[in-house]
Amino acid sequence: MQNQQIKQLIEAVLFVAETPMSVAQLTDYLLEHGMDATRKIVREVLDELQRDYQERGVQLQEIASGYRFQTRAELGGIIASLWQEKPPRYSQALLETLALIAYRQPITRGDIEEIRGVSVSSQIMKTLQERGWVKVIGHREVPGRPQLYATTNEFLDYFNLKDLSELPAIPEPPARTANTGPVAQETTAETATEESESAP
Amino acid sequence: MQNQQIKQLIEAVLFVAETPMSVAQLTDYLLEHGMDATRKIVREVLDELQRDYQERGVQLQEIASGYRFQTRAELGGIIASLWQEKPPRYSQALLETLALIAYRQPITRGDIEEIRGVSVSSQIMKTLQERGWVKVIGHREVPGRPQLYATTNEFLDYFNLKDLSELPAIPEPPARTANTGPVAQETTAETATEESESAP
Amino acid sequence: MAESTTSPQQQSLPLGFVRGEPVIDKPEDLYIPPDALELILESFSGPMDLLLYLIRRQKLDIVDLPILPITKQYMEYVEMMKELKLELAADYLVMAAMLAEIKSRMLLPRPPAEEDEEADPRAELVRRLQEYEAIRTGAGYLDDMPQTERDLFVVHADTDAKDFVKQQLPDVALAELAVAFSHAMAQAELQHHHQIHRERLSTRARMSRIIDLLQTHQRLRFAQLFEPSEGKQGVVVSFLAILELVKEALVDVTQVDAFSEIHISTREQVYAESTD
Repeated sequence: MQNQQIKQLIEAVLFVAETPMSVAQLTDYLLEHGMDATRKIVREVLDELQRDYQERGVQLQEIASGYRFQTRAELGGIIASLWQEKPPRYSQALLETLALIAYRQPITRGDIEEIRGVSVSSQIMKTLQERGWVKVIGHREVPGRPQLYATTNEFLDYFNLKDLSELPAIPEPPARTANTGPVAQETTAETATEESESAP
Repeated sequence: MQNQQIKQLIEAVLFVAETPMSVAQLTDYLLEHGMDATRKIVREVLDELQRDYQERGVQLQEIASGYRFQTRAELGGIIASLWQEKPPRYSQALLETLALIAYRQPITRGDIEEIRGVSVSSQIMKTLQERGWVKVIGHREVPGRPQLYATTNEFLDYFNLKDLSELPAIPEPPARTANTGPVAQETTAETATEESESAP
Repeated sequence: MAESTTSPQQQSLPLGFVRGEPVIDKPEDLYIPPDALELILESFSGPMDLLLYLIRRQKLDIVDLPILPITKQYMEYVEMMKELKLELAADYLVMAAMLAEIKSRMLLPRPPAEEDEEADPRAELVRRLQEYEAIRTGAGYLDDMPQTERDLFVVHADTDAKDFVKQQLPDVALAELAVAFSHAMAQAELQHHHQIHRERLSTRARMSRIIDLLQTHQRLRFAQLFEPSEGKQGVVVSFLAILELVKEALVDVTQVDAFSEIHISTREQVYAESTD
């Protein structure tokens, strides 16, 4: 009975402890609580526990600093999904920057900023390069020698494209003929397309 | 073999999950990982695990929000001494307030004050709500629309209960004398809650 | 004072509790040191607790509450509390007033015409005492339940699983890219009020390729940039790309003599040579 209790206690303590516990620590702990324990007994109990958990989902593992319970190694990959978060989404700013590089390459950051009317954050350029979709292919020889960006083969691979000509055609910018009123100017590309489609 | 793996996986997941996991959650988890699981299978595995751990230092416990592994209750005192801090103790006033909410929910602060004969300290209500044991579930439709309090699943989890019916019974509230006022409303609310709670 | 730290244990017949500890039997006896008395008085969780304590101490029946002696004893305690300037007094005074009222109603002769149902003046108090006693029992049950952090501890196993967690990268659909582009262009249209021409993609792509080639070959012969297999259209695209690159000041085109070989080099290259 005494032994049964020592075993239960060691088991519980190992599961509760935040750090691995050594044979010496466990023995001291038992002695402090008035239990008749020796290192030999503790070692025997640990061996027994290791055998008990052999085929279980968690196992008693001895590592440098002592013993701890941990999940079975083969399960790691599956269990990982407990912490797997949904992939984040890219911002509209990033997507537009990428689109401009794809459709207007080679292009400088200044060009992108001019078209988008806002400054492009370094973080966006860094993200696109880390993702391997965009690279610097040279400099434009103007004052400041701005870097020229282009898309990569990885970009084509990701979007399953053979080459850039396979990028989807984009709606023509709204026409600005002389007799179109001020409204036509302000319509977005999308509505412009609809208009041209509905026109006979 | 498949079953052996499901069992190991459920065991491991319960040991690493940050919160208790319900049968439904575990089943979904297994299905997501391409395992052929049903709630029935999961329930059987959980039963089996509960038996496996019957005599061990840790046990698989079903509480309100699901299943969790916890230390054997008899070992509590010894294990608590692993930490320097004393386990929390709650005052008689707090326990009486909590007992009133647990046994007589839904209940207003006014009801609590009437039975206990003292005004309820805001500190106590704050502590109970911060611990997540008590929440406001609505208002009683009388002048002033006092808030109605009830206990939560966290309360049940903390006190190692699956549902309120597991609390030891206390005498029913004695009937009020005939000439006391607006009570009828209250009793209907109470029975309604009990009904909905007993339904699984 | 030291007593207050000893661990509480419920007695079989509790008379009253000081923070869960059973209270000594005769607090009104004068030999109790004032400190202890204060401790005891402070420990009642309210007037109901005190009242219940007084009833239980004398083994009285709640249902047939002898209101006179109880009121008297209760008032003695309240007086003590006042003397000790305990803050609790207000709630206790409300109870004192209630007891006094019940007492006076009991002293009044009952009108004979009253119904049987006419309430005993004590009925309401008795009901509250019974309910309070039930709740005290419930509080005791709660305290006895195995509590997380006191009697049992939620356990966790270590896991290397977190090492397997991959940082998920956002997905982008091709259509999103086209939409983003047309959105950016529409914005530009609104902002700049100038016409933006649709460019031949292949020209742009070819421009990138030429610059890419120039990264590895410092100079390229003009003819190297044309791939006969691409046909007439390919030649035109390459030519347009070169013109565009010159226009954008990205490359230099040099020809030593008329009809001699034309060379393409990056501006950078020219710059580097001239400064050497």
